[in-house]
Amino acid sequence: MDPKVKEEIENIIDLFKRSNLGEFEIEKEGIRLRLRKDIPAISVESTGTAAKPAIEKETEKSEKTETEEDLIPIKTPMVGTFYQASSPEATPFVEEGDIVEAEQVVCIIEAMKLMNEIKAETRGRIAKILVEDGHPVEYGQTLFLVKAE
Amino acid sequence: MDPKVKEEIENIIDLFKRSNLGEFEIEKEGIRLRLRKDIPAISVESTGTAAKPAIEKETEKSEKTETEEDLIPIKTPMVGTFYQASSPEATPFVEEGDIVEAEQVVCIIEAMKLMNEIKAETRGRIAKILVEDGHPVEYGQTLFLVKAE
Amino acid sequence: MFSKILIANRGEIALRIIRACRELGIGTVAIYSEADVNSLHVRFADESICIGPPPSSSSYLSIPNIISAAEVMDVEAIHPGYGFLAENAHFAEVCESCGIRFVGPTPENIRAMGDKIEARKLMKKAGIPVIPGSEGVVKNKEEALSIVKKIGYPVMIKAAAGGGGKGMRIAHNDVSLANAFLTARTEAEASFGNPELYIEKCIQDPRHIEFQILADKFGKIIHLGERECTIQRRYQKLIEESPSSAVDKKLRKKMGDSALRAAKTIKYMSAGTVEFLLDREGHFYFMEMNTRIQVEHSVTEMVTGIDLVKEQIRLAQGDKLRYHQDLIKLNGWAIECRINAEDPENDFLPTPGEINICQFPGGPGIRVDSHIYPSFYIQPFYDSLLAKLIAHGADREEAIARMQRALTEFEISGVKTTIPFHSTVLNNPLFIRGKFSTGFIDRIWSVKAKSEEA
Amino acid sequence: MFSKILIANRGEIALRIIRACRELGIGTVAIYSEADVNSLHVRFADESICIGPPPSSSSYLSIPNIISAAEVMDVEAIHPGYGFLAENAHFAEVCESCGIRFVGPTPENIRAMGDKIEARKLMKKAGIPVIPGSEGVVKNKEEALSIVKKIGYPVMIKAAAGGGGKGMRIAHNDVSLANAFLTARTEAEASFGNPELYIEKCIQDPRHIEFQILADKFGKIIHLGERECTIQRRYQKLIEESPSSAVDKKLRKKMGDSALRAAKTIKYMSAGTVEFLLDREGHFYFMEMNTRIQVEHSVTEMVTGIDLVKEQIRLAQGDKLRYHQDLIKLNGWAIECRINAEDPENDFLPTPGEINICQFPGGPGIRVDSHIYPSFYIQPFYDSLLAKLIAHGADREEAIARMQRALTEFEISGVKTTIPFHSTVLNNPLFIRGKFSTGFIDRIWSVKAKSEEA
Repeated sequence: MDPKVKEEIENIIDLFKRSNLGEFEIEKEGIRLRLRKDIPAISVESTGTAAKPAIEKETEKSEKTETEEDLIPIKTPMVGTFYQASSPEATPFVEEGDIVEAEQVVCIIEAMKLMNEIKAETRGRIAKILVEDGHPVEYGQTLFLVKAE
Repeated sequence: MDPKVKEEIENIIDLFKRSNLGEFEIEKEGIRLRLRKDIPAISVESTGTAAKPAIEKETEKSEKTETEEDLIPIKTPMVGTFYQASSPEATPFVEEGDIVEAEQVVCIIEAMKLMNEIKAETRGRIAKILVEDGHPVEYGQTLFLVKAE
Repeated sequence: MFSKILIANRGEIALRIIRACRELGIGTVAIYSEADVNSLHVRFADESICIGPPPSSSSYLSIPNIISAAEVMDVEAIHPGYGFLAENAHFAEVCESCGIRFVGPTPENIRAMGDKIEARKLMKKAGIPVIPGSEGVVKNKEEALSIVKKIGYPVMIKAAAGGGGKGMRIAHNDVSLANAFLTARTEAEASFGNPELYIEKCIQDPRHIEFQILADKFGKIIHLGERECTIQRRYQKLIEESPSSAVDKKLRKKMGDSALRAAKTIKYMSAGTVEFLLDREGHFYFMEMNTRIQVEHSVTEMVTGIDLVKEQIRLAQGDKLRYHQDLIKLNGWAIECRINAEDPENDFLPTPGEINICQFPGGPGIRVDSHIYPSFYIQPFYDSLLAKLIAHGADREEAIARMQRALTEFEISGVKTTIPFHSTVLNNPLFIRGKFSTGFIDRIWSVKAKSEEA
Repeated sequence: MFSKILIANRGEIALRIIRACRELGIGTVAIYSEADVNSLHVRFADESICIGPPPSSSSYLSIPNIISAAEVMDVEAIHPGYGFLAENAHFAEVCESCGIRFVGPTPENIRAMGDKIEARKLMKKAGIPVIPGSEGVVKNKEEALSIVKKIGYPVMIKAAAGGGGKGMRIAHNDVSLANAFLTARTEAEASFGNPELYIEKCIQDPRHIEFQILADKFGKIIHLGERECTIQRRYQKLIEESPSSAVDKKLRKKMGDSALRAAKTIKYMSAGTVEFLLDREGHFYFMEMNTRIQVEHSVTEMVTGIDLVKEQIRLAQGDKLRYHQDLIKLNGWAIECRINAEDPENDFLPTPGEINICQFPGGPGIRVDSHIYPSFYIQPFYDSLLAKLIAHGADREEAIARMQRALTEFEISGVKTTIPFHSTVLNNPLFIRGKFSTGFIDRIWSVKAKSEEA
């Protein structure tokens, strides 16, 4: 994007932020910008009562870097407990820096006493392990970030 | 953004903030600006329960024309009943088209059995009488529009 | 006291249970589908965990995901709310086998009342009046025809596994009976995976009267008076009250005793509801027992002052029931309107979408149970209940006046809701005089629709 | 029944009165200053009329404008609410002389209780215990000193025309007495246009207990039990309850009888409140009688089920009182928190400005009386009450649990409010145990402020 245009948009957003407006729309030279403030009840700066999710939402942070670095997430398809190895004594399935092949088991999710193997979908290098061994995970949570090779 | 344009937008937002408007849209020289305030509880399209002011708010309509034609309003400083004449048989103090002088009585507002004379503040021609004889008026309601002469 | 409970539900009932837990000092875990990440039940719970994608079948109905969530979050009990898994005996069993308390009745209780044909037989044996009809499953339309010869038209064909009006058809003659029988069977099979049907005589102009039950595991059992749920549309309750203008003290005693007997017959434990039909002559008939907390429990709370969800949790803990039948009194009158995201002018079609303005009524005697807020997005995946608006007054007249007043204050914009529909009903002279039966809405609302077309 | 009433007030109480009128089928006229054009009381009234510019003196206190409004809008009665003209005997007289019913007591009732010195004399004569002190007006500090010689320090200097803590000063010794006497006089003169003062002994660690009265014009009079308003800050009530944990059945009977005698002595008619101080030994003393509906009337409504504003209107119409003393029962426990636009961390300074988010709590036992909504602008011209949050439970424990829970759900953003303050108090062990006196807040809150500075 033209840096001048970008700056202009930033200015407008800033203006809007400082205003009491709920909605804002502007069209100029082929660019239409629409801003809206709301979703008050679930705003981030909400007071003490807000739920503190028990499970760290590392996904949010990581998914930003991911886009920048072309990282592919491996997510859990079920709720359960994350294990890096098949037993406490065993060596982990994978560690950061390892190359994994498609269909290779990367971890286990225990759900209702059953051990479910989670597999990589494509070949790549484990860039980041996002959950600690033995920690609970929720549906859809990102477990690993993989850099395609 | 052109600082002049930015200033203009800021002015408009400020204007809008201080106004009673809920929504605002303007298009000018390729720029379209749309503003909205979230004053939900008092939106105009509110359902049947909304208060129907007993007293016709002719002010609203009229004040627009006023700006266009440089009309000066004569407002009532009190709540009461509007009378165009000193008694039912008497001729009205003023009629549309009449020239009034500063300090000339233009009507009577009856409040608590007292007859209060309302006077013009400046010389001018009565462009419009906005309230019907014998009708109630609320505080600040515009009674006459006067065109300065 | 439990230290932590998982709430296996969403919407207003999840919030209702969280409120009860907070007041009892019990920690809460909310579960949610990906569609509900911004829900109030997630916000107000102490902890929360995503358990699946938007469709209920993979989230709020997924027993493995819910049990896993309960295990990783280390809860002592699961409250199922209503709908979803609330009356799933298998789920209650899985909970118990995993060492998690199910806040509700025993799996046996659920099974006993879940099969409507078996429940009907049990009740009949216990001396509780049931609607005249087939002894058990009606296998084919020939058998149906022979039963109708005995009991006469009109008749109601119902699903053995039924509930919520599904697999239910009315028949007025032999021709419609044959058709109705087949469609009911198809619907029952599709809805419940069980095509079994039975037949009951249609009660003319009945009223729907149900009794709230509380029972502990020591065999102590009481009822908290009746609720009237006669204002329905296609078997969906829309307005509920407590007490009922059709029930006097003597009838309350009689029906209450039958409700207690029904619950005792199956050794019921927890909060539950025994539903009856009441005919024009004051005869009543057992219809079914709901083995869960119901949407309309709130009107009973208003008139008895008893928090049913808290009691349900206490009973699940194994506490003794704290109330005695002769100390239960109904104070005043309560009415509930279910505010749904449905368009009453368009055959009550659901209206998913984003809520813009959302302004609740307030003042004396008004209670709102709702999970919505400005900019809340109504998902198309789940039911359309947005809010329960409850009015409590010293008598029915005051409760109606308060409800009328509160409906005028309640503003929801962005989607159509049933608020205008409720205003119409609450101002209907027959409703105000308490003169109605279950056909009331179909009658007044279709007339209204027609007169507006004209 | 009246057909139309003008509500000479604003904010939550205007809305409260509109709600009562709607439920009674009475038309309503809202008055408003130019600053209040977007208020809910204007919106929810059937009709509305602007009566002046923002300052109260030219609008809500302007008798000519209000009476004119009542005349042009053709109303039969005026409800004054609380504050503004509610206890202005002259206004009540003007109403009557214009043929407009004043919804409240007679001008004589207002006058009799408006002069605190005369009221105290009357009560003493009627055998109601009053706080030891001066017989009448204390003319100068020499006279003050001679009175204190008899009754002993500490003493309270009060304004004859007083109310709301204005013109009130405490003195612990001769030096502070001299100063306090002069500042109290200046303040009394400035606030009420009447510099007259009297002196009472300070009751140590008292509780503020008041009785709600209802009386018809035929001389029938009852009380609806007590309210405890001990949780105050600088004589401003912040939290009220009914019943009181300091009052048992026997004391309720004794104080109730005194309250009835106080009202009977002046032939009181309408709703009113007799305020007492209760000392540590269980002795109680008449303080004053408020001849209006009070902010905290709602807690009495919750436990009695009686709508006080409706009754007040019925009594103003000349109806007979519909209740009997022995049928009045207090069901459960109710607590009210006044949510003000004040910064509790900054000496409770008012915080006018625009509200952004405004999310009310709900669920069982919760009532909200409020005139605010998202984007509501809090005007600097009027008082800072934003909402009354009321919790009702089966007992005090449940009422407290509900209030704690509701406070966590109540969200107001854009301006600071007293919500966090109330959460602190509701979780204070002494408050929970019911162990407090009128000095409670000054003690716990200043300690809190200091510990946070450290």
